[in-house]
Amino acid sequence: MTSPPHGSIPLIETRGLSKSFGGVHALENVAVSLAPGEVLGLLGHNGAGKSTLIKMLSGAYTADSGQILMNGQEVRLTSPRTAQRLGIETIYQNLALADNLDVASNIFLGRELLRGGVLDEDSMELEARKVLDRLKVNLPDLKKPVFNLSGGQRQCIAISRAIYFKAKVLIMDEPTAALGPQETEQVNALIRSLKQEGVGIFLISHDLHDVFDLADRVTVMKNGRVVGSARTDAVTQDEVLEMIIAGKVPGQLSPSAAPLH
Amino acid sequence: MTSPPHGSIPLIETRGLSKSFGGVHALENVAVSLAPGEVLGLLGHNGAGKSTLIKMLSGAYTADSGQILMNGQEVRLTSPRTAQRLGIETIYQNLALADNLDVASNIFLGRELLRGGVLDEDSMELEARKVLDRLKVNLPDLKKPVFNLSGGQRQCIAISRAIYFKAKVLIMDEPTAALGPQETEQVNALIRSLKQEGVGIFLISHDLHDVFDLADRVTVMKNGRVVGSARTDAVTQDEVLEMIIAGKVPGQLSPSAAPLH
Amino acid sequence: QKVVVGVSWSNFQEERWKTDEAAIKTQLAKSGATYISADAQSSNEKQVSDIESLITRGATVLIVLAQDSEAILPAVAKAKAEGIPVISYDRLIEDPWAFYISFDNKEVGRLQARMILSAKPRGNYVFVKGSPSDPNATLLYAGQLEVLAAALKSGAIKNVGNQFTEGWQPEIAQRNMEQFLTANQNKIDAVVASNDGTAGGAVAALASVGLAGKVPVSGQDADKAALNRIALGLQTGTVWKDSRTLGTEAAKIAVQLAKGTKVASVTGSKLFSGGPRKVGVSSILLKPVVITKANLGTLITAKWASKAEICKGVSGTAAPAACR
Amino acid sequence: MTRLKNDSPSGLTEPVSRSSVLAQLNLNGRLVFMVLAIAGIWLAFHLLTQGTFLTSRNLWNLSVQTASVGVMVSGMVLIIVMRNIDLSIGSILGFSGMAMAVINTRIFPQDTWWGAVLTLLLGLALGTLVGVIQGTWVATLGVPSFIVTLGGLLMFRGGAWLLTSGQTVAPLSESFQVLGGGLNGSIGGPWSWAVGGLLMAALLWTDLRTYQQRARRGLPNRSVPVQALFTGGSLLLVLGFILVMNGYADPRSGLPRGIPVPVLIMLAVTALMMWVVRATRFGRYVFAYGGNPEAARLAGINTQQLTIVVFGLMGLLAALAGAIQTARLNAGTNSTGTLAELSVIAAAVIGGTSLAGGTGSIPGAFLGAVLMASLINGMLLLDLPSAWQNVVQGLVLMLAVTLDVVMQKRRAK
Amino acid sequence: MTRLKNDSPSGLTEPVSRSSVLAQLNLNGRLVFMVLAIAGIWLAFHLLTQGTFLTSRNLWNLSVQTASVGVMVSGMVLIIVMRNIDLSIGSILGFSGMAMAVINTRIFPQDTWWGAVLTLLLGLALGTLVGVIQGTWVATLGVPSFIVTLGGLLMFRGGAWLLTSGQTVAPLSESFQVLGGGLNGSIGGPWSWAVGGLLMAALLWTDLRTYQQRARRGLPNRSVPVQALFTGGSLLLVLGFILVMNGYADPRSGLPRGIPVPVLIMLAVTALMMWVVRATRFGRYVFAYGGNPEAARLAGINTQQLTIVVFGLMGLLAALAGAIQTARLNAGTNSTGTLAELSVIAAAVIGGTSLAGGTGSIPGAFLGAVLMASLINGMLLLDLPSAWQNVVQGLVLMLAVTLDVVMQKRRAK
Ligand SMILES: Nc1ncnc2c1ncn2[C@@H]1O[C@H](COP(=O)(O)OP(=O)(O)OP(=O)(O)O)[C@@H](O)[C@H]1O
Ligand SMILES: Nc1ncnc2c1ncn2[C@@H]1O[C@H](COP(=O)(O)OP(=O)(O)OP(=O)(O)O)[C@@H](O)[C@H]1O
Ligand SMILES: O[C@@H]1[C@@H](O)[C@H](O)OC[C@H]1O
Ligand SMILES: [Mg+2]
Ligand SMILES: [Mg+2]
Repeated sequence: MTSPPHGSIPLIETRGLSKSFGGVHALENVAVSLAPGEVLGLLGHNGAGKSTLIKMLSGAYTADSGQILMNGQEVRLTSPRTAQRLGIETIYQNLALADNLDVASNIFLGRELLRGGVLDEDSMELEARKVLDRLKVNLPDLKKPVFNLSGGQRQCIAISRAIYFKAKVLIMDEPTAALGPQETEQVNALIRSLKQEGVGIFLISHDLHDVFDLADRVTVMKNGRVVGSARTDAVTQDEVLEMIIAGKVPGQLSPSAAPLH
Repeated sequence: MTSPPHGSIPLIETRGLSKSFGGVHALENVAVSLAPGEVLGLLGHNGAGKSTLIKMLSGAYTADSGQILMNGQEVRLTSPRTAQRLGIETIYQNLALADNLDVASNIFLGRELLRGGVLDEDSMELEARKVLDRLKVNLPDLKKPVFNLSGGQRQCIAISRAIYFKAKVLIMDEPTAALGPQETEQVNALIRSLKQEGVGIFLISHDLHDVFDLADRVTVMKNGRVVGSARTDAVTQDEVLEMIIAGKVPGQLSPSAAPLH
Repeated sequence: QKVVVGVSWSNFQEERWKTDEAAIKTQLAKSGATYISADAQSSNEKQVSDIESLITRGATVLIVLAQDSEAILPAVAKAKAEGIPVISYDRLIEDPWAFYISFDNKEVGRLQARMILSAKPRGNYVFVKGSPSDPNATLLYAGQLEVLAAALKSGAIKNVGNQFTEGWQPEIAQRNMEQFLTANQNKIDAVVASNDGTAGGAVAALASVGLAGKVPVSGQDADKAALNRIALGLQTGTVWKDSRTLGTEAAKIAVQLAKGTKVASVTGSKLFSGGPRKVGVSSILLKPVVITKANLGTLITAKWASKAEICKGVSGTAAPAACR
Repeated sequence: MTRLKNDSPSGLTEPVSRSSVLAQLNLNGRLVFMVLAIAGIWLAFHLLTQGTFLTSRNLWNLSVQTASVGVMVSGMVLIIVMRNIDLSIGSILGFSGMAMAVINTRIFPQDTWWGAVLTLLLGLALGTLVGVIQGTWVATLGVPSFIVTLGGLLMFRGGAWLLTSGQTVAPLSESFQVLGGGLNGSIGGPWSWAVGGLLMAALLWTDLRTYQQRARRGLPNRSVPVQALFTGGSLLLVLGFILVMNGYADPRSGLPRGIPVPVLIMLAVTALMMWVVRATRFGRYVFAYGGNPEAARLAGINTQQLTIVVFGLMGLLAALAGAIQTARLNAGTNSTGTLAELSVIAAAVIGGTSLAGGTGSIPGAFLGAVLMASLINGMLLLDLPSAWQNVVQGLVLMLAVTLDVVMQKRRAK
Repeated sequence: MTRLKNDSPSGLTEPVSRSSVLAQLNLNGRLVFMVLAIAGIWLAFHLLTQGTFLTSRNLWNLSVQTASVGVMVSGMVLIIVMRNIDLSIGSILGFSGMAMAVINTRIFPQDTWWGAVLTLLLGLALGTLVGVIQGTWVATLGVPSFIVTLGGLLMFRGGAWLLTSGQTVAPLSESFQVLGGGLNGSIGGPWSWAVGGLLMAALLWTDLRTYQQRARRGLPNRSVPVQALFTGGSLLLVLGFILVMNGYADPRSGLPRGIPVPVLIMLAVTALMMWVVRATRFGRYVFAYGGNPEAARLAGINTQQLTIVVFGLMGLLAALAGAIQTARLNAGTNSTGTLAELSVIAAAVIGGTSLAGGTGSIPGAFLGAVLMASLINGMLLLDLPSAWQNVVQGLVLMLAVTLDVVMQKRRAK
């Protein structure tokens, strides 16, 4: 299996992670790793276990067994708060917004700006504008509850939430699924610039084109297991597609025995 | 503006539809039309009003002003039930599943199969299997509530709901946003075969590539207004992209004065 | 055969019932009978279940403090079918099967009214009635009006307000009294309160406009807090139903009935047919006693309450004899 | 269950083989737990009361004591599942009970069976009407049901008083009293056996037919011994029930009393409502609405009508409970049914109905009613002072539900 | 507002110019409506009572009658916003009130101010403790709060009785009675003016500062005349309030009574809670949790702790109401606070708190409490029979909320 650049300790790494839900094995013995400044594309069919995996990295779920290491040290991500403190930011697939709160409140939820111990609404509103403008998203009113916003508008808020706070590891679960072409391009640009800054990024996406454009490596999952990993500059989209669909590394090699690179 | 093949009356058509939400003009004076067997791609930035438009066609919202015609006759779509009766099926962007019900119950919701006046669970389960198998989706248990399913799995259920019942007009609001490559291909194949059967399809998607692949025409919206329409075999993806971003028909032509074709 | 006395209480919210219970228990212990009980918490429905369960537990005689004298009849019929004698305690049950022992509730109402009428023969009267769902509240009010009828008719007194007190709750009586006072610009000359709890609420309302002690207030039960108010001059008086006598007598009769005595042959029993349906029942009616400042000492001698309890905070020349 | 390895993507073309007998029984964990909790409570009381609790006589009483709440609770489950609440049921019970008492004693002069029937029908119509009005208010105007039914609570409680200026109305006609399960209010030994026999036959037939049908269609079934265990269990339950009900004799004749009429009504209502929830569109829609009201509407369901029907049904059941209570007391009183809403909502919640909507179970709620009634019944037998009864009742309630919740979490893992 | 035409995609870099004065006032429609509804009810009662309702004296009484529910309702808003319910508050009120009566009369022998303070503190500590225990149970074990607090309702009502075996405890010390707003329970004219003056100064200063700060940062502001109208209005409200409170004289001295202590407490609690909701993280988290519990957890909020704190706060407020009630009645009784939970929940819901969670308003709930208390107060002045009071109260409640809901739907269009 491919690993991040030799010698360097991975920014974050999992070993033998397993998780089942009342009989359904959502994850079995999953090992992935991510280096600083690396973008790792996580691919797989629907229900493969991608979201379950990243929820374990973000502290939303705890694993049944297995380890998570940051910079070579085992960490216990018992709650989303712990993960945030360690610099792991996550954009969840279901967005996880508080529908009754307005845009700014959602962006700063859990990490509100204060002024003399008291919520600084004005600063939050101003800062929210800035980060939303970066995504070029059209939003009529920042003071309304996010409940009625369009799918793409909501997604932009979830993205803003995660990028506002400087992360070491950024987890993006299908961040552009609902975005228009222009908005998607903004997010892709953002990913590139964060990568430059040394942020490690897990990118879950079904858009192979985008993934090949942005990711250094891809890891493919099927039925809760890792099928294999590959550097994007060393495989073709079709080969990866075959991994996703057939659940086999092309060339009939067994995934663990013979890594692609 | 382009219209469906000459002479024939459109399957469904809107005239001057407008809708605002407490001050926000989500739609202004929108006219679109669709012929039998036609796939119309609806494009536009996030918050452009695409979902609002189709919710009016599906009876979920009522318009502030404007008309909807089916086969040249004005219809009053006052409730989703009315629309369904007229043969309009919809896949909503937010999927609209009852989280506490199982897969089969969701697929048949509102149109349960009966046997002697009583729910025929067995038949529904069998039929649900069939239609899900068509989408090649991986689902561990049809008897569990859909609450915990993955994003893509949920989307497949919403799609199955709409395609099980033979529609005249099928409205698909970003149907493949959460789907993996294989599942997406299945849905695309399905669209092609429904088109063959003469179903008219509204397809909202941000994937220009797919839209050009499937749609006969595209209509672009911006800020609640129609920017313009075009036949996909007569424009390039870049031209359409410009329409989406700039909100103008390429060549500085005003949208209403000079249709692309 | 062992005597098991099942007592069905309607509720325990007013403090008197604990005294009744203690008296019954003591007497039963003397006669070597067993005491079992249930509390219906002011619910008719629960009282029927309670009686069923008392029978199940082997009660050989029942003492019933009826929440509702009509709604209790099916339970009495059940007991009768099982051959279990019933004593209607404090509140009348109109069924010849039941032996009635009580302080007449209507009489209590009359005493309350007389007490107030003699203190204030003319003026504006208000009535702080009991719980609308407690039939005794209606009986008490009927007794009160009976006494006041003439004065009302002659115009010497005026009924300027009467309100039920949901659940006999003092805080509700207080609020209602405040509104009586406001509606009549404090021109209220007398308060006929149906028991001591509600009297407490009324006095609190009077106190906040500086009228406590200036307007007569009646009561019932001789609650300790009320006796103290009487000593302090804040309440005119209360109707004392020595529930110890009532309890003791009831317990004695219960044992007799359980041993096979017929209701009609209980010593001292008279036929009573003054109920609304005029059904004749064997009965013993005890005399309620009106307690005012003048005879507070009776209660100390009777060991109903201690001098310390009654006279707490009482001093000066206005102090009643009992506290000197 | 392990991950499926067959080729069909949905993994469902082959029947799933279930491994353990328990899994095959496919019993609802919550129901099993509740039955165990009730069994535990019964046993504890039996020991503490030196053998009084588990006698035919006491169980017979217990069943009658459960009837009023038991009749209403299934309606409340539907109300709550639909994200509503009905605070007015205690008052509707009282109001319609009072109305029936008045009708029965003042309008129909003689004791006739048709007088009783008409009284009942008028009372039920009244309750239904009140429910429908409240439901319409909620559904068409969008006013929170809490407010509408709180208004109802106040109005109909006042109404119950006003009907007779607070006076108790009694006695009712002998025929009407039958509804209350009093001395003449049970169906006797032979009829009880008839009912029991019929029920057992029906159970056997349904189970067999379902088994065969699923087998014919290639759908997964329980294995034969497990199915036999299951069917056998339910038959035994019915048998035991009839035996207990017939074990309590009428003191006058010495003959078995048999099933009390209110209990028969409660069981019929519960069975019917279970069927409605499981087998009809209406039941399905109630749950769909609770899971996602918007999805239900978008699926073409007439959600307003649904709300109205559910409130109407609740009103009907409240009136039915009113008839039972009034007949049982043999009197219409203005306080009948006070706070009944709390007991009913509590029974529903104990039985697993979530106030957030979308989840609820009729048999669970029924068991919740039995649990509460058992607690009260048992503590009465123990002669605890009532203040202590409150304390104990509060504690046991909390502990029972806590245990259940904790066990369920375990099971989910 | 029309669609924005500027270039910034979020459309927000330029301040939005608001057109109408009404829009600029940016008042919460629901609050305005409730104020109007209350004004209407007040006026109607004033006419019906031939000028008694709107007298200083009656409004003073009304304010004291509102205090107990008014103190608790803000806590209930937070509870309900967090998708919970607290049925135990009436019992906690009664239990802690009884405990304070016992402590005050039996432990501190003389009438000392520190005895009263200690009594109060011990009582509040007791209420808080009870609340925290219930909250912990709900938060850590995941048992529905309906069940836990129903258990609490039963247990603490039993507890209130057991403390003195049902005996009423009275009288309390003079210093403690101050809390009840009786003869010595208000702060008098000069102090009332002092409080009023301070409040007005604070209002003026906050409004000015906010205006300046927003202007400096280029954020949209109300236009100067509109802001003046707004600020002027609130100053007048305070002024009017003080005038009314000082308009009712002490019968002994003839001097103005001024603000009653329980009312001062209620207003302080309400203001504090409004501030908590608007300006603190805690308040924000309560609403975030209500909107989406999972999102709140994923945002790193300690949701368990949040739940515990909210229940603790509710317990504290219930005990505070217990102190007020006990002091006001000058007696601890075992029935104090019975059914208070219903009034409090009703006030919250009337004030726009949704039982589904996520929505609620402290000032709305406060107005809800005022509305309910006004209804009862006015009907008592009319000396309506209590059954009719129930009916009218139910009707007005339904109608007021219905009107509100209908108006809000209109406004949304
Ligand atoms: N909380 C849960 N309880 C039960 N089953 C779950 C739960 N969460 C996920 N699953 C199941 O685990 C499997 C993996 O789900 P997951 O959401 O990780 O898939 P995914 O790879 O993210 O799919 P998608 O591409 O559709 O988002 C699915 O079969 C799903 O139904
Ligand atoms: N119910 C509503 N109340 C208020 N505003 C609404 C409502 N529904 C939509 N809007 C607003 O109307 C505009 C159009 O929304 P719509 O959902 O139609 O956009 P869309 O084109 O589908 O966007 P996307 O591509 O992100 O799905 C947006 O600005 C949105 O915030
Ligand atoms: O003694 C009184 C009793 O007769 C009445 O029924 O309830 C209240 C008591 O105070
Ligand atoms: Mg996923
Ligand atoms: Mg959309």
